Amino acid sequence: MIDKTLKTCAEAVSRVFDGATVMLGGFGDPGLPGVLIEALREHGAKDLWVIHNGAGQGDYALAGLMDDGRVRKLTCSFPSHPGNKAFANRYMRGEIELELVPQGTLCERIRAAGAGLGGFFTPTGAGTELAAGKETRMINGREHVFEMPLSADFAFVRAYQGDRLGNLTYRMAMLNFNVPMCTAAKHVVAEIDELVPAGGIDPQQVHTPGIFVDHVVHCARHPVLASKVNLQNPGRA
Amino acid sequence: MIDKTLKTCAEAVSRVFDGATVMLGGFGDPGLPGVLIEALREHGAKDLWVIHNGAGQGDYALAGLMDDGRVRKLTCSFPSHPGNKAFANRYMRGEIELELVPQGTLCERIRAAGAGLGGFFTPTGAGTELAAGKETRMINGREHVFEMPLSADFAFVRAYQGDRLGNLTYRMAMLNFNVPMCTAAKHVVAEIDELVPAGGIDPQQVHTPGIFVDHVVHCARHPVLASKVNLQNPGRA
Amino acid sequence: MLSRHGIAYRVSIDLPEGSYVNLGIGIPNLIGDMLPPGKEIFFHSENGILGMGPAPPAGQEDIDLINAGKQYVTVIPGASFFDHPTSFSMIRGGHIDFCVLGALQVAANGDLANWRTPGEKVPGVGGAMDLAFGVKNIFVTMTHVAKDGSPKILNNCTLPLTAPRCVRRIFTDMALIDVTPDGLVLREVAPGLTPEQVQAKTEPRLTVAADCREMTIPEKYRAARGAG
Amino acid sequence: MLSRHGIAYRVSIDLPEGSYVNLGIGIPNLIGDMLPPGKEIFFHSENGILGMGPAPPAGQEDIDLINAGKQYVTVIPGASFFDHPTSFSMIRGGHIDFCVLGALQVAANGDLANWRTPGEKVPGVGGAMDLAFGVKNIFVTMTHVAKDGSPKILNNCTLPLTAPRCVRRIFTDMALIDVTPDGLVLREVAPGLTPEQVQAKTEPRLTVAADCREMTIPEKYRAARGAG
Repeated sequence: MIDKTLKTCAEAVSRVFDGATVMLGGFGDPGLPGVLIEALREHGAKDLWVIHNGAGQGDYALAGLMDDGRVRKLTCSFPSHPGNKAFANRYMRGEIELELVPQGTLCERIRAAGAGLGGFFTPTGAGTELAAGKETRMINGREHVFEMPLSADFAFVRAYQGDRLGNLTYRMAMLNFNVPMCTAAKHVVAEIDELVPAGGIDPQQVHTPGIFVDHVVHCARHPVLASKVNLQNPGRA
Repeated sequence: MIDKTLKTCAEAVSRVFDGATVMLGGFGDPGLPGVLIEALREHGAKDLWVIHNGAGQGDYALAGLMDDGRVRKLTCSFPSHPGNKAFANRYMRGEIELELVPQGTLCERIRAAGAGLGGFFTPTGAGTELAAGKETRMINGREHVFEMPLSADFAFVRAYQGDRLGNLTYRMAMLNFNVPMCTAAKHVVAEIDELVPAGGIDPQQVHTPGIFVDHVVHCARHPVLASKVNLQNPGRA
Repeated sequence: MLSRHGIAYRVSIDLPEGSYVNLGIGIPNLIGDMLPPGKEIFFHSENGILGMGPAPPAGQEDIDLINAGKQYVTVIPGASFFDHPTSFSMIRGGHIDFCVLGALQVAANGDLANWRTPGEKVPGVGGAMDLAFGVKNIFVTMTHVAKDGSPKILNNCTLPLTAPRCVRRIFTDMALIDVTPDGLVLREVAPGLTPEQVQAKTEPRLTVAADCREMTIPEKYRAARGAG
Repeated sequence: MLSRHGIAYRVSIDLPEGSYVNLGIGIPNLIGDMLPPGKEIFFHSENGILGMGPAPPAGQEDIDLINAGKQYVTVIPGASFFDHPTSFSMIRGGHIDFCVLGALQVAANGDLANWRTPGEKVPGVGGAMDLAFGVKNIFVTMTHVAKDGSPKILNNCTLPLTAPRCVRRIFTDMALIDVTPDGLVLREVAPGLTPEQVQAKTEPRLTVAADCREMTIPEKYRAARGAG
């Protein structure tokens, strides 16, 4: 019988190696794999190349990982949130390399990797400093920029429901980067709010088919995230 | 109040003009907009460029449209089904132009158009006769073929549930080409099994958000399709 | 002169029923509350929401329901959730009808600069470029002049561009200006202002539309004239 | 010699539990019924299904549930439905572990020809190229020789290619042959056959594996030796 469940996030991150490329899902708090990221902090792997929309906030999860000095490079669209002190400090000291990518291009590059494409032309960014040095081409009378796929060794996401086969659903705005990231990494782990039996998710409502997922871990959400609001909150232990 | 419902498929196809490019959804029978295609036959527009996975079967829907001599060009992946006599006859007489595209490339080109991309590189087809004359590029050590987006003036699909806002869901294998086609045409119409109130579809379960859809028509499925099996059949009038 | 809410109010008039609209952070965020009851507009958020409603009452926030500005939001009946690639397909594919953005600078040809402030330590672009390149109608809302009184509508942007030639209409506390192939056209002035006063605070030459008029703005949305 | 079911049976042994598998039309379609109970394999269909089960009993077909071969199918618990772009992302993105396809010709270097038959009037490619280019392990099932007795395993394909150098393992009614960087390696022969007899019906030179053995195939799946 296929069983992709793991008992702990520690186990789930145990394969991460120094220098690994790691996609971290979520946009803001929804979909953020806070428990896996804390496990990754405990685990100790360093020189990580992190792919995420932002640079973390406060002192938990990704901001904590940055604070610990474990991130060598960050590919993201929006590291400039005022709450990102951990990143800002290290970036200004030249300790973290930054690859800044428009948000739509970032998620499309991740999708392209998962879909086995060799890259694509997008109008976004043409003629701006973010396209400096990139190949451009006129297509249907409009300038386009060539963008390469973006893959990773590991992808960590938070989902709502999951089953032993790795099928996932997301609540509301949790889908965000998690859907494409699950397709684009060699090793994909989802922390989930609810573990349901195989068949417990309507086949028409699976957001991430199990083929894309290696492991699921059923656990309460990261305490900082779970504590943020009181109502309508499935992440409370 | 937004109201995208129309009473009849005749009304829904009334804007189709001679020479128009028309995407027809469905793969086999699931998702096939049989009633809209019959309305298009009645409507009379000619010199159509049809984009569909196959070339129709039997003498209904797309096969009927071909038989009527209304299709100038067909872009598809699999016109060679033994039941496609209408297409085969006209194709061999040189009356229909055929653009043959691998199925994954076909749906990705449609998606690219809907997503505003200028084209993409895919490994599929490199070194085969279907890539003859196309631009190729070595990417990460593998030969890739450049493929352009594929858009249309009209897209017609069959969905399961729909609301006045154009939100759609699909049953089982109805999603197929319908999801990308709804994004890639100037004018999109869905015939639907059930009309539900706004909010009647769980926001997490919308397969095609209403932004992509111009009109929905609530009607029984095409009689040939509805008659095919007896059980589990929401398409019976 | 208009207050921030006045600018938002004026934009709200130009958003037709049934349109799909993405609102940026700041003044654009005030637009939702300005719509008359029953005028159905679908608000899009880059992080995967179509059909955002008003902010939730305190204590009723849902941990999984935020907008692109990381604020808790609600959804209206007929909303949908989707992933980032789908969300940016809506943007880049031209499916969103209007995007209302703040701006640092706008040039006479519609060039927009709004993503990189001078002297900032950490640059961040987010979805700004995708929106500016992808959405059919880019509306800009901003104060007409910078804090030091210098014009923000310029012959050429001096800050890094978000997208070239993308702005269609500019809404400020002083005026409503269209970007046209023939240059900037002054369509409306704020109550009490003259076209000449607007021109004085604008670097490029404005063509005053034949039907240029004073904006119709409720009293509560007017503001004392600023120092500029 | 093996029957068609015998070839399918032999393939089924090589599909590990937990694998994601796409089955082509013809012999590959027989594989699902050959799996021992409890061996969990997820079958993928190009038209948007993961987790296909056995064919439905007559009268219980669902009008919306067909496979890529347009046959009515069922799904097992844990199945999922998705659109074409997602389905071909699974294929092209290397997420499907095995694809079992029929073939017209296979070359010594793994070139596959299976989409265009000689003299056909209307060409059709369907998802064949996507599968051949995208899936990690391409298994081919076919009769060892054509109806006229000529070999189908050739030094070079003469028919238009589906994909170059894609085939990993060939299952025929006479043998199991691996495509390796060093050429074709004969791993197993059908019951009653010798490596020499297989070589006689194969154009490229076969390397006989040191542990080459006779296949273990139930009696019911064996066939009388064909005319070829």
